Amino acid sequence: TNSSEEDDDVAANVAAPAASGSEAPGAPVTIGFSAPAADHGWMAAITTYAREQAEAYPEVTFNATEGTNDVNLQISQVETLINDKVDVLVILPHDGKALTEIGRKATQAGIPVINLDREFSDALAYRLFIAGNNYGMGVAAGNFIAEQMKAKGVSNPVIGEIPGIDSLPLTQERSQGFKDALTAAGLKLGPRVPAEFTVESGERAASNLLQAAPKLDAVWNHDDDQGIGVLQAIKNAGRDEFIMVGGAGSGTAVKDIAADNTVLKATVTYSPSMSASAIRLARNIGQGKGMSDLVEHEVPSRIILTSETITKENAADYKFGFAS
Amino acid sequence: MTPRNEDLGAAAGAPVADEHARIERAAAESTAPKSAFARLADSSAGRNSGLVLALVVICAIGLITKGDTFATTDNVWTILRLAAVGGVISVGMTFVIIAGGIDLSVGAIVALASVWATTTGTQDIGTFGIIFTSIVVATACGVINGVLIAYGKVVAFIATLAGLATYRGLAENLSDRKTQSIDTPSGFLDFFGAEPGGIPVLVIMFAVVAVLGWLLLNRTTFGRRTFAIGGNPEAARLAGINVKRQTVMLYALLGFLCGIATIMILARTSAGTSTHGNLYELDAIAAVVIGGTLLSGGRGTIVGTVFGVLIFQTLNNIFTLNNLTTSTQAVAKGLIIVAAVLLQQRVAKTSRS
Amino acid sequence: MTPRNEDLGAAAGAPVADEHARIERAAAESTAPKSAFARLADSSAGRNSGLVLALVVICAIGLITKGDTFATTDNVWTILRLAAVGGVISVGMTFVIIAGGIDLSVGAIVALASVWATTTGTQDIGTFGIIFTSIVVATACGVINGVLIAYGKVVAFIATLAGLATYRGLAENLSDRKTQSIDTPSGFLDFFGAEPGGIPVLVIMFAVVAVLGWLLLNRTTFGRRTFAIGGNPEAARLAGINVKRQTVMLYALLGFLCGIATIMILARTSAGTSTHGNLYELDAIAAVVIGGTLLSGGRGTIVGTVFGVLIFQTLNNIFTLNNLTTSTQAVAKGLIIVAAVLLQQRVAKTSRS
Amino acid sequence: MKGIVKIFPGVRALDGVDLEVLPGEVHCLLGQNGAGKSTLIKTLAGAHTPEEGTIEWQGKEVTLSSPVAAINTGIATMYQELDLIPGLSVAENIWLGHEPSTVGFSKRGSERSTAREMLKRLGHPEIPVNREVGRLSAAGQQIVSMARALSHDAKLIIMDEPSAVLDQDEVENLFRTIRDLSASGVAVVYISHRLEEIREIGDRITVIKDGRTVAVNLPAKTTPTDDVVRLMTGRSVEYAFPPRQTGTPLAERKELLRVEGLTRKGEFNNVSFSVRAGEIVGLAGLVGAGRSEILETIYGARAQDSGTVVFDGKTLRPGNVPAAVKLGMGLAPEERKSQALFLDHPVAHNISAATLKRYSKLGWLDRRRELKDAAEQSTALELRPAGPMRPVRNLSGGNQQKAVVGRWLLKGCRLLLLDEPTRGVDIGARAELYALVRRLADSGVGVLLVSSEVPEVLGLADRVLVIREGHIVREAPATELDEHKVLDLVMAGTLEGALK
Ligand SMILES: Nc1ncnc2c1ncn2[C@@H]1O[C@H](COP(=O)(O)OP(=O)(O)OP(=O)(O)O)[C@@H](O)[C@H]1O
Ligand SMILES: Nc1ncnc2c1ncn2[C@@H]1O[C@H](COP(=O)(O)OP(=O)(O)OP(=O)(O)O)[C@@H](O)[C@H]1O
Ligand SMILES: [Mg+2]
Ligand SMILES: [Mg+2]
Repeated sequence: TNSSEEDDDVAANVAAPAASGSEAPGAPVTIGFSAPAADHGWMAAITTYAREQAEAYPEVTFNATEGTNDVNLQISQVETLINDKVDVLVILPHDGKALTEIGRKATQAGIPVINLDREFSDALAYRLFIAGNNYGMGVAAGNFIAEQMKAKGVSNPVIGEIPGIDSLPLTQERSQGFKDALTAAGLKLGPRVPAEFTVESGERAASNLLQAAPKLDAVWNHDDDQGIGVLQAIKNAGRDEFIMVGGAGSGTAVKDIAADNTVLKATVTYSPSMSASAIRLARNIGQGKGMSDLVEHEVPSRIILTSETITKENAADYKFGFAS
Repeated sequence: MTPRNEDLGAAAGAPVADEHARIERAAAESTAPKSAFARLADSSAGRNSGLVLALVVICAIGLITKGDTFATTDNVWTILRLAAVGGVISVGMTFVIIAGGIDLSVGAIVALASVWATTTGTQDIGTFGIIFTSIVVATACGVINGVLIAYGKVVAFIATLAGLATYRGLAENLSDRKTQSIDTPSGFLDFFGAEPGGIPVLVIMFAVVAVLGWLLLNRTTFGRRTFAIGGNPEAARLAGINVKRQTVMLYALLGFLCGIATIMILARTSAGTSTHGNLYELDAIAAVVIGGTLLSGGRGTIVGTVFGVLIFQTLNNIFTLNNLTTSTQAVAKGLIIVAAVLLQQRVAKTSRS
Repeated sequence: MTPRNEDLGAAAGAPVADEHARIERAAAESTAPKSAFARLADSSAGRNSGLVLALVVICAIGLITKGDTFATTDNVWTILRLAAVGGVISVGMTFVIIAGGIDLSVGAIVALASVWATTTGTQDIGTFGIIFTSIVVATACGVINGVLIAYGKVVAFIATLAGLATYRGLAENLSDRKTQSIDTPSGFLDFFGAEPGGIPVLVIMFAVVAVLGWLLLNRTTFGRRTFAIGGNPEAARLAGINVKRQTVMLYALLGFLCGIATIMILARTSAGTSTHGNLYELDAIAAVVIGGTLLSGGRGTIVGTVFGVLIFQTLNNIFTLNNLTTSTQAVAKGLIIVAAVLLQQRVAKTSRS
Repeated sequence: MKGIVKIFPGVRALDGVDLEVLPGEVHCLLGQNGAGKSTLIKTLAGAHTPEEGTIEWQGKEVTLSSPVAAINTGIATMYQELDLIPGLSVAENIWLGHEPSTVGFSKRGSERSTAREMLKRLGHPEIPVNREVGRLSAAGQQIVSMARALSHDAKLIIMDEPSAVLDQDEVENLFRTIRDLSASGVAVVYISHRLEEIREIGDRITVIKDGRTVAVNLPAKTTPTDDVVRLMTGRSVEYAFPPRQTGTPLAERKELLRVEGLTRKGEFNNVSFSVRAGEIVGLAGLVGAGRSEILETIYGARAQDSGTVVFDGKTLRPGNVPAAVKLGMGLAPEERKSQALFLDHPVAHNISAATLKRYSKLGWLDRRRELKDAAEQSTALELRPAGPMRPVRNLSGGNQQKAVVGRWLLKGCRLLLLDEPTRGVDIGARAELYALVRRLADSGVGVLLVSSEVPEVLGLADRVLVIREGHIVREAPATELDEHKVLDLVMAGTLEGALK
């Protein structure tokens, strides 16, 4: 449901400017923003958080070029922002390597670039890199499943995986982390059917996965948005002999986990709040400030978030989801 | 006042019995020298013999590689359930393509209808509200497409490309890009998720649509007119067929079937979202064309389309069962499609000579 | 039975010159009552007057909403740079569509060529290696498409749909789905990223391709034959044209241009990946069709296609400048496309009567 | 050519045909619709590969495996179905396949000037070489096709019913060209269903029937018509026109159609006339006079700029075909392929296309009755081969034309608009068709007939309207006119003007 309650959550996450430290009002800053098409709850939240954070600062002008999955078009959008002479750029590239060249160009044009989530292949192309931890996410999911299996005393469990779009590097990192964690615990990965981050593809992939594996013990689904379809397919098939772990941490998933009435027992986060952080730091960079919690004069160059594991126990504390 | 033809015949003085004999002889002419096999090849099933063969070969691959899971009843239902949604749209697409048109907006229509049918307001009305909204919204989109094409004279490709952008954009605006679950307690999910006698309701729906579609195309004036305007629109117009009205009705029919598909996808995923139906247009067109319908219009069959849909879904299923990576799947799919078509041609040729 | 005409002519006493005058009048009929504007509309630029008008209107929207940034030289180059890659492919697509074909695999060809051209082995050879591999791989894919269609008699839609799956699958396998940066220090990026005299090399390449394409289509026997096999393939065959060879050459040409586009996208992104070129087929076909080329073949212009490309990319640019959300963009795009086509028709009609 | 056999699925189109052509002669090929004439010349042109038989060219055996091979041998062909590319210009069509070029670049200047030259030779300097062929009239296209055949400098030119779309004026031009060709030693194979043309231009005749040669080496000028017809059809045919209606004088019959001041700018001007029930009204005129346009406008296929069409007391809305059809009009249009036929669909469906309502209950088709009626109709028209489920595409040209006419005969209209209904129809079937149309009229149907063959208009119609440049220049009972008068009228406008 698109209840307004989750919209409130989103708003609550955006901090109002404080009167002191790096939050003190400063000179006007224009922040340019470019991200892939918001065709997914997580990506939509990225833009929403960024926009709302920017609106919280009266001196920040937010110049967002929204959404495309075509790198060629995204490059041109960044070019437009450079033409527009913004002060700082926040870029979540559709493909980090493919947008490196334009990142470098922007940097050379004297515009500091904050590279969000998908890294440029050249550190000279950005001023700051903020990202979630895809590999860590896979590890967290793997560890949780390994724990559960051990607790249940299942030997040789059948563990399935439903990744998102398989050709994306982030998917590959997540899968790698998952596999490594399972291997470390002496477990083996079973059937794997990729979906495409959409509800429908989740349903399709899960139907096929359930068919391929008549008996399962655990499944990791990379993404809670496609998870809606996955859960429905599981319900349709009337299967409940296994546990499922979600990914990215959507509002619906957290609610389901708290209610504990589906096979979904946990989700590992990959928080879209990073875009709000990126806007704050962009403002700091634009105004030549540091971060008030660090003693450094300037904002550091790399920030990697951690992936939290949300279970029934801590679901109530988690506020930073995305609506789906 | 209109002279019936019988009178004319009588006036000509030719004995009726004699004429009949002549016609019969003439009709026999074309079948006479044919073998039993050739006659089969001429029948509806036979015309699709290449497709049947392709499907058989694919199933054989499935049996060989994963016999234990592939040949189970459960798996057959899985394939059919997956085929159902796209299948319903493909049946409608067959009509539009036979009429010489194309519709790129079907996926977007499903997205818009699914979002509209799952707004809180609609859900409050209950099952009926969801069904009604899906059908009405989707049919309305179809009508808009049809009117633009028939009366606005916009090329179908462009009109429905614009529709693709517009409808999906509207769906995103309406849902604010959030997935909307169906959770108003209503009989909707129970009804469409049911499996009376072990047969999933969705599969029954697909079967009913296919059969009705076949009847509509092959046994009614509507179907005949569809072939006519695809075969030669100018000739159809001069034969007194209201080409514009028929065109609108065809796109409306496809829209209506998109509405049915929306209900099915809602039942399957229990949620409406603007990402539903992504690239359905390509899948549907591919199934129709693989099924032997000409993209240039005037020729095509529903049976072929159903085979096309089944071939694609069975392939997907076998790939999944064998745990192929997406990339390998893509390569295999490409090669198998070409092989199937080449095979089909070979069969068609043999059966003709 | 029929009286000899000479006798008649003599009897009637009508001088031969008179007869000629009759036919001449009939022929002139359609040109005579035309205004200067109408005559312009008949010329090449004029035939696209609707497109010009659409582009002008779109630019006016840009000026009104974001005059300060829209009308800058920088922004014009941004639009053209963006248009260049898709534009090159669209020029090739124009040929294939005029010949009555279609190619859905262009995006996948770009993906495969970009991956192949950026493997470590190729990069080691340097700039020449990258260029050579891009062109050869892409042209080879085009030849495969062409052979399947011409000699294998697989419908173009199906053959290139299979190509789409296969080539992209191969690209994914080859790159292991990783993006491959061009980082061997070579002149590649410098050369293609340069802007001699302020004009980006990519834009120059697009311009050259468009001009050569125009010459090829309108001034050579190759172009003439392209129109012929699209207009009436059977008549073309009877006129002694080798339809099959021509078909292969057309798809090879499109493949070659995909190779050029690959070089351009590599220069722009400095990386090769299997996700490059996603949905390029749809963009290219849309630009060609908006440009007035008939999907059924036989008629079309390069100038129209270039306008189609510019219209789409200018729209994108204006949307970006105005910070529209994706959903609003989609809706606006859909409505503008329809409006542009309706406008174009209106203009064409006025100029004809 | 000796013992040529060509087999299509289900049809033995050629079953051992012999044909011998001498240099410089005009060799006429005669036969009923579907006899195999077009198929024979297509094997000669390399478009079909025969299953059996040999072809000798200047004493040497050759295989003509493709159109290119035939062209290179020195055989140029004008096919029955116009084989031009509608989107290309006149000059481009003429030179298609053998364009003058330097390194691939076509020499457009020389192309155009030679094309202009050739058209002038054919008596048509007025056809603009830059005009798209699709925008020329059928006659214009036929002339371009002719120019193309000439452009090959062939030793043998095959012409498959070139005169079908031409009026007498144009036919004369064509004959002049043929005589020039013969004089320079070029052989011509000429196919036509108009025997009087054969008499005028032909040297020798070969007759084929049902895919077999039944007579060779007949002298074209002297063989009695009855003999030729008997050879072609296997029986003697009464090819006189049926007698006109007696009984109720036409003037007392009910007026069915009234056309008042009908105008379409650039096509026809202020056309007014009426058709009564049971009356056949003929429109005579030259190609390009605008007769087809008048018919199509009455039918609603084109919308008039001004003027009204009143049918059975009701004024028709301009440009509304379905309404006209509902009231009982039917149009057998001029261009069968582009305007009338669904080429890939069965004959039966083509014939019943306008009559679907009769066979439908709530949209459900009674296919058996449909098939039966369509088959009866095709029998009445001697449509052969008669298999009603055969695709129309595989029929011979004349038989395709019969299917078009059959559609409206089946419909049973109250007003039948026939535009060149006998184009390409053989002499036997033509007589049948005339009788049929007359019978229809006798049963109260009004008929509006357009034909470029003046004798046909005069023989069949009760009343004749002579059209010149979109104007009615004369209206008179057919009995008051003769061929000379009509031809004078269509060329000079008024009888007085012509006689002056
Ligand atoms: N492509 C084809 N497939 C099947 N049958 C064909 C095909 N082409 C021609 N035929 C058949 O071959 C026979 C001879 O046809 P053809 O066109 O040669 O006749 P024709 O003598 O030229 O007649 P017309 O005077 O009507 O032009 C006909 O019975 C026709 O139906
Ligand atoms: N599609 C078209 N575009 C431009 N001009 C056309 C078109 N169709 C016909 N014309 C022109 O209109 C005029 C009348 O055409 P048409 O030959 O059909 O007249 P007609 O009197 O019916 O002659 P007929 O029936 O003897 O062939 C001719 O000058 C022709 O060139
Ligand atoms: Mg013929
Ligand atoms: Mg005419």
